[in-house]
Amino acid sequence: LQDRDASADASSSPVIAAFKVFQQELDTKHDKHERLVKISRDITIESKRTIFLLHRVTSVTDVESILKESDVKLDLVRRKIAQIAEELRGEDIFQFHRAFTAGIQEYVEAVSFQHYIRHRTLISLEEINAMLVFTKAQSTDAKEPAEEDAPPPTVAAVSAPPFQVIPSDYLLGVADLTGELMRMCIGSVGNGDIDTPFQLSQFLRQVHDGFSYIGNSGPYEVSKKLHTLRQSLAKVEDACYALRVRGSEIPKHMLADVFASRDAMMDADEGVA
Amino acid sequence: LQDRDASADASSSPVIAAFKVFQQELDTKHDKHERLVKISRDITIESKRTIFLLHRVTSVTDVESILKESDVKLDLVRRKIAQIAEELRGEDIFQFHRAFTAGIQEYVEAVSFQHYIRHRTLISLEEINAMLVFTKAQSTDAKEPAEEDAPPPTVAAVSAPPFQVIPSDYLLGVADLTGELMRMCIGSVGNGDIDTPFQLSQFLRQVHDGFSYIGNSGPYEVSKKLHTLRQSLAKVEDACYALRVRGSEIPKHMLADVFASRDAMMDADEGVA
Amino acid sequence: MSVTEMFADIQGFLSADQDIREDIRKVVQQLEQAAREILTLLQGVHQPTGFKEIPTKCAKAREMFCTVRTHMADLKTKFPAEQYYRFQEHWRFVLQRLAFLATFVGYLECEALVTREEAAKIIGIEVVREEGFHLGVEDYLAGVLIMASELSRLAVNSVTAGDYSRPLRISNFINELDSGFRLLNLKNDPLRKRYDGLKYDVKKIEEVVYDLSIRGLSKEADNAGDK
Amino acid sequence: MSVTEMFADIQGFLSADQDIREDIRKVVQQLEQAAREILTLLQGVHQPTGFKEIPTKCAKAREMFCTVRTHMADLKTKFPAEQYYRFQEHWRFVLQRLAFLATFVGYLECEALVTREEAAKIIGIEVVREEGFHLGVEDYLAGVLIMASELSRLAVNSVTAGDYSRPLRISNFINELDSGFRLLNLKNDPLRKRYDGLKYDVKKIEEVVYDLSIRGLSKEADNAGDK
Amino acid sequence: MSVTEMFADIQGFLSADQDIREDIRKVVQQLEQAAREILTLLQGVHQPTGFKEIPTKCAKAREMFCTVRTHMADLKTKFPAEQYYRFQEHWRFVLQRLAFLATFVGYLECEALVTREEAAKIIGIEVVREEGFHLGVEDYLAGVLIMASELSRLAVNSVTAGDYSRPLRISNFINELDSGFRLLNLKNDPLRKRYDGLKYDVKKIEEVVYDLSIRGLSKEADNAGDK
Amino acid sequence: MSVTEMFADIQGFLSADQDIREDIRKVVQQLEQAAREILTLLQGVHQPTGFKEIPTKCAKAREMFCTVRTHMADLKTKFPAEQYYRFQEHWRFVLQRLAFLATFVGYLECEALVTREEAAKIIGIEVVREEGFHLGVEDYLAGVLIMASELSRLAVNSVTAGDYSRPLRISNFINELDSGFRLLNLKNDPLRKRYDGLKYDVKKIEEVVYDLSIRGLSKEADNAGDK
Amino acid sequence: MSVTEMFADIQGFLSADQDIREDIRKVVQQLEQAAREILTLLQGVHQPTGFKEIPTKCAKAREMFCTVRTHMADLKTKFPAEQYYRFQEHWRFVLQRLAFLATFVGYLECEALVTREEAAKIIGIEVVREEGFHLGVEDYLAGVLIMASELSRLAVNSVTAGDYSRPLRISNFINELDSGFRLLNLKNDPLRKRYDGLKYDVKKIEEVVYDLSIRGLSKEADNAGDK
Amino acid sequence: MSVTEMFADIQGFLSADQDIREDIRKVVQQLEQAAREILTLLQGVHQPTGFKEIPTKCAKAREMFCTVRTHMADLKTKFPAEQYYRFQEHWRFVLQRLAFLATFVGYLECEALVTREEAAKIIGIEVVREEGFHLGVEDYLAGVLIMASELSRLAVNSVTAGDYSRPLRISNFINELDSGFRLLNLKNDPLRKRYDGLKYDVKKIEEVVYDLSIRGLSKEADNAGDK
Ligand SMILES: [Mn+2]
Ligand SMILES: [Mn+2]
Repeated sequence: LQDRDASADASSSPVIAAFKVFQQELDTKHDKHERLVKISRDITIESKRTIFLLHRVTSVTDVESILKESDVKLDLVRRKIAQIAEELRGEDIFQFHRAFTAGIQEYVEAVSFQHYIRHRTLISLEEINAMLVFTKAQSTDAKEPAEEDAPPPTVAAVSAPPFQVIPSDYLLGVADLTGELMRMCIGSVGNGDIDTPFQLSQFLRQVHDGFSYIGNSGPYEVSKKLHTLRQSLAKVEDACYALRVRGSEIPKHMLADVFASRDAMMDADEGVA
Repeated sequence: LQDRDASADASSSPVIAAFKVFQQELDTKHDKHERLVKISRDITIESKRTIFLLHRVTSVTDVESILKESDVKLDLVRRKIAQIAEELRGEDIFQFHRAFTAGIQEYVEAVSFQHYIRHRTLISLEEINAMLVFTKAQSTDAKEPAEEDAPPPTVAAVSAPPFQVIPSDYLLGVADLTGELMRMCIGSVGNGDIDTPFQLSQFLRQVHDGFSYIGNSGPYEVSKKLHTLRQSLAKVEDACYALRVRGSEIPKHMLADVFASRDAMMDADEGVA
Repeated sequence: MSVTEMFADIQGFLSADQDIREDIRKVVQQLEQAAREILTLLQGVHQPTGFKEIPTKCAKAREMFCTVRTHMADLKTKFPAEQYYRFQEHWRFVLQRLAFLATFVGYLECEALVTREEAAKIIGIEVVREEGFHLGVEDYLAGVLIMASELSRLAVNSVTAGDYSRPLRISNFINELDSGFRLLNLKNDPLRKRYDGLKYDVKKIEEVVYDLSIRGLSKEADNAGDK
Repeated sequence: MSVTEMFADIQGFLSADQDIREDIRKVVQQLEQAAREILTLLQGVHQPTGFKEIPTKCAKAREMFCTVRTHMADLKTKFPAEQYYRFQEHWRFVLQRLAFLATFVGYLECEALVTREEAAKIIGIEVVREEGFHLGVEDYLAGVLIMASELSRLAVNSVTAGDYSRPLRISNFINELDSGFRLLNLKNDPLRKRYDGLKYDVKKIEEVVYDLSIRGLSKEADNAGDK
Repeated sequence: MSVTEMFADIQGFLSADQDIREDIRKVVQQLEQAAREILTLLQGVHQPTGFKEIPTKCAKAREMFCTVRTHMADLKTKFPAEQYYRFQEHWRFVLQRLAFLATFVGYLECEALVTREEAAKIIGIEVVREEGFHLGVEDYLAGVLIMASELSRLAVNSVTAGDYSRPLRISNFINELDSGFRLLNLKNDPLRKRYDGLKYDVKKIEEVVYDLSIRGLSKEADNAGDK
Repeated sequence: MSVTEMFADIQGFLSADQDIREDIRKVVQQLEQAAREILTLLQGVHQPTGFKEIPTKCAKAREMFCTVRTHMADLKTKFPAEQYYRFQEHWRFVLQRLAFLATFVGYLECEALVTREEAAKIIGIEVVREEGFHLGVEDYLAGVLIMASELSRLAVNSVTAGDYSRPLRISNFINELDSGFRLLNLKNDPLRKRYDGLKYDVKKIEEVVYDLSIRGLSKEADNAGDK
Repeated sequence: MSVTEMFADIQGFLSADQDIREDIRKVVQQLEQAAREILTLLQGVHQPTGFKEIPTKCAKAREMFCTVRTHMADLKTKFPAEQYYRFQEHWRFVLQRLAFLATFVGYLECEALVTREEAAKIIGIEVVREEGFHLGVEDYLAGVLIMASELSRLAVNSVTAGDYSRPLRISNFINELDSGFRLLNLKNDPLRKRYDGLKYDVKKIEEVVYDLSIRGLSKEADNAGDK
Repeated sequence: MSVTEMFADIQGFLSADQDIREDIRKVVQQLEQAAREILTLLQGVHQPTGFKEIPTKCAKAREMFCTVRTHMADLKTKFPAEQYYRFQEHWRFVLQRLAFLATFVGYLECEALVTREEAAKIIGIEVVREEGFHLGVEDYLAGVLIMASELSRLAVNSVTAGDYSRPLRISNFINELDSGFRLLNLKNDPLRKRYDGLKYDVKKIEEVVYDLSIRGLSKEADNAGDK
């Protein structure tokens, strides 16, 4: 039983020595993963807040100021994405992709929502990626509006490597965008905005047709979202339909009246909220 | 809008009158169902306790006293079954079957376990049902050992109608019995009882073959239990196997010794438990 | 009796049970066919042209219930009368459909709730359990709830057909039903779930009445006089 | 203490726990009955005649909340206060219904949002977690959302009853609620799901207001000038 | 034959089978691609501008079905004809989509139901089981039900696009389909589930017709003349 | 052809299909009954007394397979041969059980693997797909794997019955089977899952052999002479 | 308080809750690390050389429990004491591991069952629910059952290490535990499942004792006379 | 760029991705075949006769790893080197099997743990991520755990083959591995689950050593001299 005793003296064993190396490698990887998950969670929260903010465009007159406010918020998000890019410097981004995919999808959702409100078009993957090239100047710029006590990015003065959103994250973010557009449509109806719902329904149909063109040939997560997308579209189409049939009753000369009174009411509301 | 107002005066409406009747019928039925569920739950608990008690036969010498104690407990259970029979007087028993099936299955499990310990055979459905014919005399007899503060059965002096266990409840109870027999087998091995495991394995094989003869031609619940039954059998067969291979090493002259020392140890244990 | 013999006995019982179920299933299929035919007939009332033909269609449906009663008489012979609940699952679905059809015909005829007694008679069965094959309260009520949902559809279609007074009458009737159901202490059973659907029917009909009322069409209906 | 004694002790613990749950379940059933009765009473406000009787019905409902408070007082005695979360699942459903009823009565009375403090008081429980049996934020908000959906129905029915000003007031109120909810950072929990339903209530009410506007009926209401 | 030889033989069988499946999968992918392209084209009819372009789009779709037929001809060569049911699961999904597209094109062209024979011809396969690769009854009906749901969407969108007469025509067509399906004795299979969806389509379209009718828009459509 | 006529036609198709399935189900039930009886007989070999009776039991089982073949002959007449795969799911389960029973009897008789050809013959069907109702590779292999698991049980019970040489023979046989299966490239199908179970059987039997060997019982068996 | 203010307040509540959970998770991770280190230390007792070092290892483990108590003290500060059940799921797993380690150390030291009171003290928490962070009955029992399984392993390894008396003592102890558990009326909960595992531990230890008995090694141990 | 164009672009990307995956799958199948062949060869060591042939079998296996390295070289060309983790799922399973086979061969040759560097070299890949296709820590460790389970089986079979000293050596080795793994802070990942299996291997081997030791066979082995 001598062998056995000897092996119990673990400290000298080459096996234990090897496992100590593994321990370090695994912990390092795990820590990086955890850090990325945290950044991703922050990105998610901040992107969701941006989306909440952007929904206010259906109920205020000064759309521009909301867009500006959302720019500031999205810049903050991009600084967080720069932190991800920094963490991934020299890494295979797919190794940690699971850690940050949720955050990136939510960012795509937010930035494409803002883009739609501003330009009434779908932002492309190229456009999104172009915004994620972090120059030195940009990182300094970005720091200015940081009234919030966000920790200074570890990037400091030196620029982070560019971050590339992969197509499936783009698709998944855009799929979720349709849900927000649906909410925006229903909000507009409530506020007597006639044009937006019709525009939205056409745009949403295009996106829907795009997704059904891709169908189940893409990643599984995308096909899973098709059903929700179809439901969102149906809700928007129903809203437009309702506007049309109700609108058919309105005597032409009253049109102005109606909206004047609506606007007055809305403004009153704003005072409260 | 006159019609509408009139109908609002609900009290005079024939619809409301009809629904008041429904209310009563539904509540009556529901109350009976609840009472049966409660009795069934009591039966389950008391049957489980009987099974726990019966498992002590593997670790004591005075088997008879345990069997007697279990007789008293099972008589109590049968008095509860008499209550069910009373509730079902004049009813279609299948209407409330779901309410008490769990209790009855557990009773079948307990009574067949006791029967096996006493006679080493499988109790038949007829034998079980024969015990559930409640004569006046029996109900009086049954009341004697009621040291426990069980409420006096509503049956009072007059005898309840007989209760019939249906075949599927019998089968399901017997299927669960096999689990108890497996536990008993493992308990016996632990206590150096050589014969019981071998007897049990033969008996369990017969029951298993019986169930596989019925296969999936019976109710769904029965086929669902086949897998567990097979596992129980495998455990018992493994135990017998282990006894055989270990037993092969024992020098014949030591046999007496071994069991003498085991018994001594066991008795000491009993003092504690 | 050996273990093997005991299991053989039980197997015999199980086989007999299977045979009864097989017989029941066959008759139930015929009942389903009959019910589907009555339904197809009555669906016609939702058509714009169907409104005038309601009396004819009801008369026709009444006749078709004869077949139902024949099959029901047949079904009763397939199993011992006192074991109704043992096999209930087999006919429960179709029985609720028939209760729906019976109460629907009755409502179309005289805009009132067909009682359980009447419904049972139309279907050709008893009301009281002790007397054999019967229409249980739950099944009757399930049928009534299916009818309520059909009436919400009828309210919509009667507007299309230009009949503006019917939705108000339906609304009153459904409200009365709703009050009735609220008296019941429904547990988490299937009936409860169906009853939750009634809320949507009530709401839908309220919206129809609203549409008529905001356009002054409900007054128009009043002036035209009660039917 | 011997092992046997210890386990006997432990069995005592386990049994006591089951008894507590049994007791809680009984009181919760009574609470559910009381809640159902208040609901039936308040449902009357959707009837055309019900609009005038709102004050009476509210007064009646207030009285009926006494019973609720009695049962609540009883419920609190059934388990140690610090084990609220241990047994919470038993009363969660009925508590949300009660929060709905309390906020609904409050709205009908003075067309304002009953605060969590007030709602808790009506139900007869605390607001602050530390003081024992309380009305948690999630449960209060769930109740408020059920009320919002009831108000969208009320908007429709008040038009039918000829009250053209109420929908506008409801609309303003619901919009205020919606803004409030937007302030919350709801995760994907049950509350979030319920909140998504609020948007449809908002939309429905807006459509009613729109219908009134294009007919000039909202001005009529203004001129008539209730409130 | 030794055990090893026997298993080597068996591996031969399994490999051959896997190769066939691999081949089938490839062609099916191409079919899916083709189907998706036709779908994308036809979905254009829901756009306000799409209504005028229906004939053009249909003509284009007809052309694109050529590709489908080519792939289908290819698919048939990948496995022995009598093993249709062995591999059916691979193409079942796409076949139902194609049946939908064929019946949808047909409806858009002449507002009538494309028969199974015609649908099979458009897709480039047989109708009769015995003749090989065929369009089974279940798959055809599944396609028809998908189309019904697309038509309910079309009814909504044609109103939005200002076409008030189309919903009435769709409503009649869907009612006819519904009567047809009611002739079938569907078991609890996937088809049955899909058929339950048809009821919602029927109801949805009825509500569209109702909305038009209560606003006098259906008359307007009538006066404008049929289409 | 009108829509109604078309659907009437289709109903014809569906009914015919349902009738076929009903017929198949009946025969399959008889097959299952027959299989269960053979199983009950053969399970007797696990009893201590059963070991001597293996030859008798096998002979008896061979006879009982006559009934199986009769039912199989009957089953073949119930549907067109080329639609084997259309209805396969109905008999797949029993067919695998029969393959198990056939290979088990064969092993008990001469401790060798019954080939697919032999198994098919015992069951009364073909081996080659083209010749009609056949024993597919997958079904045969599934049967073989069930047998392997039964043999691991037999190894245990033969030790209990005092037969120490049988486990060694079973171990060799199972190892041969295991090597055979390792030649196959199984995908993630049901067979793959079953095959994973074989590893446990191999290990179990190795442990039995180990137990015999460490106690010198396997030598004892050797001395007693091979079987 | 305006609606907006109220909702801002509510958001405050919700955020606070998430922060608490985050804090708890962090401390629980540290507890898990500490538990793992104690486990690694105690695993040493299974080594042949480990038997002599049991006292040293136990002393070391006792020291390490200091860290556990520090983290526990920290954990208690993370949430209000009366909300134990609100957050329980976060620490339940590690608490059961700690209960195991505490009872295992205790057994190794004096071969007796550490009571719930003692175990709670070692871990640094209360026994009585009312006094705050406590060791619930279920968690204590789960820990005891893990220990039982560790003891069955210890029985095997003590024979290898040449200690023939320990298995008998373990056997007696485990039997006592088993009798204790039989007193409990366990429902079909996680604990019941764990308890079913105890029977196998009992059986394994009995087999070891049996092995020793038939070789007369247990007497040898008696004569050597430890304990 | 229009929405349609944008989606066409993305579709292009997705197709390219699919093609790469298709290519990878094909090579991976060849790797699996190669791994299965090595496994079949090495399984021979569990046979009683196999023990003497261990060196021969290892030499043979070493040769067969050439094929593995060739396929690996091929696999590397199928996708951009820096996207290893994008496609990892395709080869992960086979890579772990290969790591197992490499460490198993190594253990059989010199009863020591093959390092990650050596294992990677045998398989024909890198260790460091930056250098391309590599053997990640997790995959290496997964392979080691599979080997551990194979060694527990080997311990059993070496007793059967009459080699009583090997189990003790295996026991020491496995204990060392177990200590190593306990150093790792494994999260709830697949590796964790596999590691939980190691406990059973450790226990099994302990029981074999126990069996030898209680029969005095382990001393016998010692006397016979170290291996
Ligand atoms: Mn979103
Ligand atoms: Mn039991």
